[in-house]
Amino acid sequence: MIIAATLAILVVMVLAIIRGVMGPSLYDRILAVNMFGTKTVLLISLLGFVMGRPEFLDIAMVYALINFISVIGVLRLFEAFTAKHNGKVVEPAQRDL
Amino acid sequence: MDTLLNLASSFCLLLGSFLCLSGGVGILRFPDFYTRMHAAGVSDTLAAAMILIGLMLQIPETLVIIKLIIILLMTLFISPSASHALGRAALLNSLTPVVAGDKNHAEQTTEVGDNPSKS
Amino acid sequence: MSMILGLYNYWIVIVLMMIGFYIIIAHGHLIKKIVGLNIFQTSVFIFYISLGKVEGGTAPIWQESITLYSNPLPHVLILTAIVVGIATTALGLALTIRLKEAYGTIDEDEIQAMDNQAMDNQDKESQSC
Amino acid sequence: MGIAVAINQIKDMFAVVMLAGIYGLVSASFFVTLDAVDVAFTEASVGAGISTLLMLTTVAMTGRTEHEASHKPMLALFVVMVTGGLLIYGTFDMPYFGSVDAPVQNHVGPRYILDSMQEIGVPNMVTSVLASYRGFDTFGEVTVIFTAGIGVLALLSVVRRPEDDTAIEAINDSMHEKHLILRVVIKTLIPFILLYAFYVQFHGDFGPGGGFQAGVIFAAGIILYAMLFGLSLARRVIRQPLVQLLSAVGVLIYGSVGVVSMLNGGSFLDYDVLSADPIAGQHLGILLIELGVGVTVASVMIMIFFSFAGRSEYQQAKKGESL
Repeated sequence: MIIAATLAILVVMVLAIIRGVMGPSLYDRILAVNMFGTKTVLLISLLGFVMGRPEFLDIAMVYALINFISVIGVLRLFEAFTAKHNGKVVEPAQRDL
Repeated sequence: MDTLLNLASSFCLLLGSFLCLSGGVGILRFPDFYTRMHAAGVSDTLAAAMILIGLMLQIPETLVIIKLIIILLMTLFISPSASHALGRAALLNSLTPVVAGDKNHAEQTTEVGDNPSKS
Repeated sequence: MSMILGLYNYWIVIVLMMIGFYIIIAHGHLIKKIVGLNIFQTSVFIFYISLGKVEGGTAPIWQESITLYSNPLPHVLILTAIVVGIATTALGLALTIRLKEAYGTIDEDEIQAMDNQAMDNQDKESQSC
Repeated sequence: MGIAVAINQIKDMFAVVMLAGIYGLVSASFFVTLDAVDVAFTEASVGAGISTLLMLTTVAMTGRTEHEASHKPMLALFVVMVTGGLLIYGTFDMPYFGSVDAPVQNHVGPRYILDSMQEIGVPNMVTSVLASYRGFDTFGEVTVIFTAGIGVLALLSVVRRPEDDTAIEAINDSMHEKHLILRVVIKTLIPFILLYAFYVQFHGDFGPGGGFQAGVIFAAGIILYAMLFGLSLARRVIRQPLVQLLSAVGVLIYGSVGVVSMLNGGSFLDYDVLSADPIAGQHLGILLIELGVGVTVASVMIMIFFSFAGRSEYQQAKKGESL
C-alpha cells in the first residue's frame, strides 16, 4: 500500500514539474513549487516507512517549513519587485462579471 | 484488531493517493491559474492529511506518531495560508480569472501577470 | 547491459555536470551563471554521495539490529561543502549586485564592452597629454 | 535533468530561480534515497530555502530579463560534448554503483562504522566523523563560512544615516499593512521554528541534524520574521553588531575547545582529555563544537540576508530621493 502511495506521489511530482516548466504565469510556477514541496514532504515520510527508518520524519518537517518560507519569500519579493518597477501596484483590472 | 488497523490505513493511503493524483491532473489540465490553485490547494491538504493518518495507523511507536502529528498540523497550518497568499497576490497583480464565455481570451489573460517589466 | 545498470549513476552525474558547465560557458547573464555553478556543484555532491552508497545498506545512524551501513565519510564532506557552497554563492551574488550598481547591467559582454571603451578613453587621454 | 535543461532555456530570471528551487528539492530527495540523511537535511534547508531566497533578492535588485546571447553557443556545446565524452569514457573503470568492495568502502570507512560507537559513543556516525575524527576539517569550513560572511558584509554594507530610516520605514509600513492572515500565522509559527532549530542542534548526536542544519533553520525563522514584519523591526529585535559578534564567537568557541584540549595534555581538538571518562569527554567536545558551528552558521546566514535586504531597501530609498 505504501509503495502504491509512493508511486502516486512520484507521478504527481512529475506533473507538478511539468506545470512549473510550462508556466505560463509566475504564479503557476510558485503554485507548482508549493505543490512539489508538499509532495516531497509526503514522499519522504513514506520513504522512511519503506526503508524502515522513521527517523526520516525530521527531514520531512524541515521540508514543510522551508517550503513555506520559500513560497512566502517569493511572494514578498515579487511584490516588492513589481512595486519598485511599476511605481505602484496595479489596480485589479476591471472584471466584467 | 490488527487487520482492522491495516484495512483502515490502506484505505487512508489509497484515498490520499487518489486525491493526490486528482490534484496533479487538475494542476495540469485546468484552464487558468485560479482553478489550478483550487485543485492544488484543496486536494493537497486533504491528501496530505489522509496519507499521514494512514501512516500513523501503521506504527505503534509513540514518538513517531507525535512527529507525524506535528507534520500534519504544520501542513494544515501552512498549506492554506500559502494558497491564500498566492491567490491574493495574483489578484492584486491583475491576473484576471477566466470567465465562462471568453474561452479564446484564456491564454491571453493568464499571461498578464507574467509580463517582464521593462527595467 | 550490466555495465549500464552498474554505472548509470555516474552518467547522470556527468550529464548534470555538463548542463551546468554549458550554462556557465554559454550564457552571459551573471545570475544564470551562478545557477549553472550551483547545478555543477550539486552534480559533484550526487557523485560523492553515490560513491558512499552500499547496496542494501541504510543510513549511518547506529542501531542495535543493523549491521550494514552506507559510508559516512562522503556524507560528512558533502554536508560541509553544501554550507560552504551557499556561503560562496552569497558572495557571488553580492558581487553581482555591486556590478549592477557600478555598470547598470549584469551581462558579461556589455560589461566587457564598457571596460574596453573606458580603457580606450584612458589611452587616448594619456597620449594627448 | 529536465529541470536543468529548462533552466538553460528560460529567459525570465524569476522562473529560472524557481526552477532552481525545485531542483534543490529533487536533489535532496536523491540524497534521501541514497541514505545520506544528514546531507538531505542540509540540502533541503540550504539549497531549496536560503539560496533561493538570496537569488530572488538579487534578481529583484538587478532586473528580470536576460538578453539574447550574442556569441555563438556552438563552440561551448562542442567543448561540453568533448569533456562529457571523456568523462563518460573515464567511468568505465569505476566500481559499479552500490558495490561493497569499492575502494571508497575499504580505507577509513569501516573504521568509522565499526569503532565509532566504542570510541565516540554517538549513534549518528556522520556527527562523530564530522565533529571528532575530522574536526580539523570542520574548523576550516566554519572559518570559510565566517570569511564569506565578512566578504558579503564588506561588499554590501550600507552606511546608515538616521534620516534614511524614516524613509525606509515609510516604505516598509506601506507594504506591511497588508498580509494580516500571514502575519498571524507566522507569528504563531516562529517560536516553533526556533524551538525546532534547537531540537535539531542538540539531537544531532542521535538522529539527523547538527550545528550546520540547526543554524540554517534558526536563520530561516529570523528571515521569515524579517520578510513579513519589515527589516527595521527585525533589526531592532536582533541588532547587527550582535550578529557580527556572534559569528565571531562561534568560531572562537570551536577554536577554544581545541586549545583547552591542548592545555589538558591532548592534541588539538582531541576531546578524550576534556573529561576523566573519554566517552564523556567526546560527548562534551562534540556538544560544544556543534554549538560553535550552529552559532556561526546562524549568525552568518542572518548577516548575509540582512545585508542583501538592507542593500535593496537602500536602493529603493535612493530611488525615492532622486524622483
